[in-house]
Amino acid sequence: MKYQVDEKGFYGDFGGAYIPEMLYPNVEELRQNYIQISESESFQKEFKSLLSDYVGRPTPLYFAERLSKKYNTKIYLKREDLCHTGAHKVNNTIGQILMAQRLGKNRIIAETGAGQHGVATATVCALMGIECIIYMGTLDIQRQAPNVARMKMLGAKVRAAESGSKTLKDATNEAIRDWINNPVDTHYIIGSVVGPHPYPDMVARFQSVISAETQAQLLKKENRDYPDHIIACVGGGSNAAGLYYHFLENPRVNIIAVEAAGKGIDSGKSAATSALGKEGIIHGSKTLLMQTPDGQITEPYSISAGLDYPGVGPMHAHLFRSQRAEFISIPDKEAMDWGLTLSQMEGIIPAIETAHAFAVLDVRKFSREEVIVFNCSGRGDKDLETYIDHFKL
Amino acid sequence: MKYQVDEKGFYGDFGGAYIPEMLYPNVEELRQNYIQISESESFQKEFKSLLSDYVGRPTPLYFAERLSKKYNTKIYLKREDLCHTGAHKVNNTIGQILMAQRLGKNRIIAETGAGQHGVATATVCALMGIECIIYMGTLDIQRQAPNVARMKMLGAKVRAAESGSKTLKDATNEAIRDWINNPVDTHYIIGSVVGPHPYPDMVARFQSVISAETQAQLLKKENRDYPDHIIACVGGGSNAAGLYYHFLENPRVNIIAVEAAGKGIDSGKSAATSALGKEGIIHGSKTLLMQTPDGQITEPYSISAGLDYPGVGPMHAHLFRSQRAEFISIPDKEAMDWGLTLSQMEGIIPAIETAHAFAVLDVRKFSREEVIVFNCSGRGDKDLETYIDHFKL
Amino acid sequence: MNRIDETFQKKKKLLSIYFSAGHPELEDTFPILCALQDSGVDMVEIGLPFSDPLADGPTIQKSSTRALLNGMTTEKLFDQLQNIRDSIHIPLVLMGYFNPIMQFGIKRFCEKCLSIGIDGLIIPDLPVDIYHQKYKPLFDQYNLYNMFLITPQTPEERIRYIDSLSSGFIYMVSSASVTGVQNTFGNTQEDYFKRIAQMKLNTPQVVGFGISNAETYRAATRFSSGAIIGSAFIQFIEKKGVSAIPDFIKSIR
Amino acid sequence: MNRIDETFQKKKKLLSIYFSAGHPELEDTFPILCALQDSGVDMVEIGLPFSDPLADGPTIQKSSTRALLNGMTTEKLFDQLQNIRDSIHIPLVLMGYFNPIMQFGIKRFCEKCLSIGIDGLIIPDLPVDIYHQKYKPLFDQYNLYNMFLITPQTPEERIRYIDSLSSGFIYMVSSASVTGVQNTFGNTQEDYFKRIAQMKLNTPQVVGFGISNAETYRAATRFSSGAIIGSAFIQFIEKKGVSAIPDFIKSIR
Ligand SMILES: Cc1ncc(COP(=O)(O)O)c(C=O)c1O
Ligand SMILES: Cc1ncc(COP(=O)(O)O)c(C=O)c1O
Repeated sequence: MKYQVDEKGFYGDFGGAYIPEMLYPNVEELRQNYIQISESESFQKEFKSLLSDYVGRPTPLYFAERLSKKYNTKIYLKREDLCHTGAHKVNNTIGQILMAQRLGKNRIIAETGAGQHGVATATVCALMGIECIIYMGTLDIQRQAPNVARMKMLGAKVRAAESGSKTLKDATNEAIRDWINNPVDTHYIIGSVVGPHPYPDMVARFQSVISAETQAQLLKKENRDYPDHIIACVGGGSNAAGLYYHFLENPRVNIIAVEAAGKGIDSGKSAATSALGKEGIIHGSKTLLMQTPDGQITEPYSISAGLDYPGVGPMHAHLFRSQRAEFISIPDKEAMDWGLTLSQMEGIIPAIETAHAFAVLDVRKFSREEVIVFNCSGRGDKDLETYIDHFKL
Repeated sequence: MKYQVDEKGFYGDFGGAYIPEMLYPNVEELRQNYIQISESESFQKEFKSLLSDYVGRPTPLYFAERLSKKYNTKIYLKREDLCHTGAHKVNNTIGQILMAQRLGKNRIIAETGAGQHGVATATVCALMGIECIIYMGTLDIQRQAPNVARMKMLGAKVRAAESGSKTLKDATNEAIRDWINNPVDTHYIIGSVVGPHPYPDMVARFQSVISAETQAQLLKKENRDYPDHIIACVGGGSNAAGLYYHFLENPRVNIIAVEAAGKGIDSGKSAATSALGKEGIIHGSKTLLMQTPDGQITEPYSISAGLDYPGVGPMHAHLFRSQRAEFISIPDKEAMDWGLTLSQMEGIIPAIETAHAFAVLDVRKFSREEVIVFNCSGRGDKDLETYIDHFKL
Repeated sequence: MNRIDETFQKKKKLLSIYFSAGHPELEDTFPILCALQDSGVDMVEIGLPFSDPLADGPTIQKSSTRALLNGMTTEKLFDQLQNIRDSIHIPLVLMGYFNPIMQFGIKRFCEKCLSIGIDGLIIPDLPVDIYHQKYKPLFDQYNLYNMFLITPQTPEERIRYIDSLSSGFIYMVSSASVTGVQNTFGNTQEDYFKRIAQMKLNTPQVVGFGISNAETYRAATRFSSGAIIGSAFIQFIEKKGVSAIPDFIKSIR
Repeated sequence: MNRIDETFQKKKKLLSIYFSAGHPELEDTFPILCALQDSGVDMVEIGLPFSDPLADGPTIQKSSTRALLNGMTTEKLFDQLQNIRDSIHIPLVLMGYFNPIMQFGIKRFCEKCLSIGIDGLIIPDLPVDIYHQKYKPLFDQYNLYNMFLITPQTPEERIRYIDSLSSGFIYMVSSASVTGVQNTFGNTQEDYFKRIAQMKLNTPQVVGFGISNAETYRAATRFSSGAIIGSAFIQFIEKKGVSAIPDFIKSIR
């Protein structure tokens, strides 16, 4: 298992749990229990039943006929946009709420940027009747009003993170502070494969249902249980981790990770961590992150709020460093254009995050027999304002 | 088959095709072909494959545990809100676009009120690469800006209906006028079980996948293939028709239809057709509709744009007249409150249309052993503005 | 003998005018009828306004809406027409959608028409088949002619069927379209007019939809028995007023 | 002998002050240090500002941000401290998050500390286990003490483990919380202080987080060897200025 986490919580050089002692009891409790709990029969039964009856899994593996014809290759879309709440995020929050219940927690906190993870967390808390507090940067609260309203509809309290750049990174800091202040009753539902061990591994396991289903679906559709290429966008990296999971050790599968170039790699307004980041510590884990030479974390930029994170999860740092995955970065404009293209060619309005992945079709050539699976990580309803502004609709 | 359409296109006294001669060739072509085409193997194969791989069917039949506990009965939700584009509407548009292709049409028109049917139509047109024109009342265009943007993203042209009250009824008139003006190349995708025969029957057949799945799912979960009660909201009646379809002739199944009372049955601002309507002709079919004593069609009112239709489909008029179904009407306020309740108890933000159905739980008593299936016809994202305004979120 | 049949026997290239009752003003019905008769118009279609006139273009939609706002109702129109036959002798046809007629009561509606001296009805959304099965005996009983539409898309067989059930005239819709104004007719339309003429139907044909001026009137009546002007007339009286009606009619023929 | 050990041998109920280097003004580091020493403070934690200080409350977050805006960097701080031992003789501890230290180069950072005369480090997000496995030899080589935190939730076994790896002092976080100001300590906190005292650890304990005035200082030091004031001190100099520092220290003891 070269690309999975080791017993110490590392992916190669990356990972670990660089946390203040105040978090130790929480994180340690989780670390000691997460595998045993999540592999227990009762957990698996409840998890699978909620994924199927509540989330709507399995999500389809959809053969995109018009797109395939145009690019003369075989393009499949793994339809995470059809998940309840509109993105893959809920796979993880379902898993974590069941984990929290079994750990006896009665209060949930989470951070959110675009609001998708906040909505997915508020959703599972409503489902279970558990108190829910969502931290969100003041700026993001303004930018993502509909998701704020959704969280409130769901009964969550949305707390503004006023510090720093008032976006996702700061919301994460605030959530961690809350956890420090409430070490006994509270579980922190992190929204991506980031944070201290065991979070990256735990979140990847919950999201791995994506690649497990993909294997079974490909077997039916293509008579083999693996594709030639798997492509996903990477913010923190959870949807990508989910799509890659069961293919990591299969060398026949080429892995492509797509980051947000923002206004261009060299523009100073970018979120392409693999190109611009250096090894460092963020939110409790050693990984690649964008920072000043002095080690201050820099504010990333992308038109998509979900890719607007200054780091990547440690699994992805390792995939990059080891060259297991190819990293490509796509600028705002190309991503937006692909949002429109996918809408008009396949009738699927993707999240702007998701749209980044598809732009790979203009950057890499694929052959006619190759099978490509894109992770269609989320739907674009949350991004309508941005699309409207951008295209003057 | 007492409650299904007869060979002449009638449900008891209701239905038929009261259309101007200009529409005769179109409607007749459809009438002569719709059954043969839709029952053909090639159609069924493509229809089923799109419903599964594109729409995300089967949608789950979700046992709502917290709600069931509170109301001391067994409550299941048929999760049409998880369909691609966010409501049951797409079941019908998938069927109709395949029909249109087989009839050799290369131009699609549709009407829309809230925009859900418009989005579902624009979606399937993008999927097939067919020109798409959506008629929408000027007032609705203003009220439902996000859905207008979605249609435009999908490449549809949205045309404003400026006549009359500038809402759904007028958009329907405009669409019919367009069809009159383009009788050869154009197919009109009606969005509910309304309009001239064979539309009500055709749309009901496409939506009947809802009750077919429900039967199979209940058999697994409850060991019998029928519930005690089925409950759905009725605007035109398509989601209800879909849920009722395979249970219509089963007398053990109690049918409840929920209409929008708006500001109250007697307020002059209501859409409770069964209570307020009389037999008449609207959009080519004889049914119950709200009208002045002089036979002018009156403008209905409901806080939910999708229930804001002055008639009901002829099947529903017949179910009402024959007392096969019980009709209940729910005012705005109760529906809105149920939008919040469902959000906070089950983590599902329903469309306001859908929320009306659940309010039956406060109006009727059910016993502990009874199995109730609600049609969760759509998700509430399109209604966030209304929820925000109403609850001051 | 029905006034419609009489008129077709006496006249060639009939000119018929449609207007929405109650428009521009509620009480204009009588002055308009008088002005039309005095200007030599051969037949009139009086439009019973409807809230949702789905076979009509913008002009007639607007005039209908205006008429309803002015307070026009079926009752009111019948009141206005109560003694019309004291002054008007040309054929009068009521044209309206089926729903208001149903609500009035179809039998009662027919009685009223008979008592007033209405010669026929055009109900665009009452299809020939349903008429045939359900309403023909009633209409016949009250000596009301019911006129059907045909369009360029109506198959020959169906035209023959409609012809067999028709009385008065067949309303030949000039092109596949809703009502409205056109300035010229093209070749396809002429071909269609010719084709129908060559069918030698029992019922005379009158062309409607899109006739707006002398040119379209002439083209429409070259192969048919007459033409109906609606939208153009309505636009005219809206601008110039009821008193200018003679000018409009003179401009046509 | 390390100045920290020396101080603990000489003094009871140590008073230690934390401030963010570069705040309120970039060049305040030296004047603040002098004023603290002159006022009789026993030890100082100099905060290396970080963009994302996730264990800190609003006051220290703000002072860090301000310091960064003022232009504070690791290089700059070392420059400011280059000749500090000419004037300052009390123990100096650098307190900072791990990432800026990593980026500076850990070995190079240690060298710098040694050459300047820094006595120890507090790195809240460098956990004891990772320190133990990877960095202890390096720190030892440069004679740098590394101080660890414990909290009311730290299990006894782990406290003993931390004690076994500790040098200088154990930073006893007063309650499960981020840094910030509290006005009084409650019973649970006193129980916790007592419980730790009864463990008779090898390393002296200093209480930090929430100490703001004479009362909390007294409560904190009743069962421990000293106390650290951070947020309250920062709020004070923000309002009253660096020159008023003696007033603050006098108000504490
Ligand atoms: C639709 C969608 N895709 C992708 C992402 C990026 O997150 P991750 O990289 O963890 O999948 C987000 C985050 O909000 C998202 O909403
Ligand atoms: C979610 C939802 N439910 C119900 C309706 C009402 O339509 P119908 O009665 O045809 O199901 C609509 C119409 O837009 C809708 O969007």
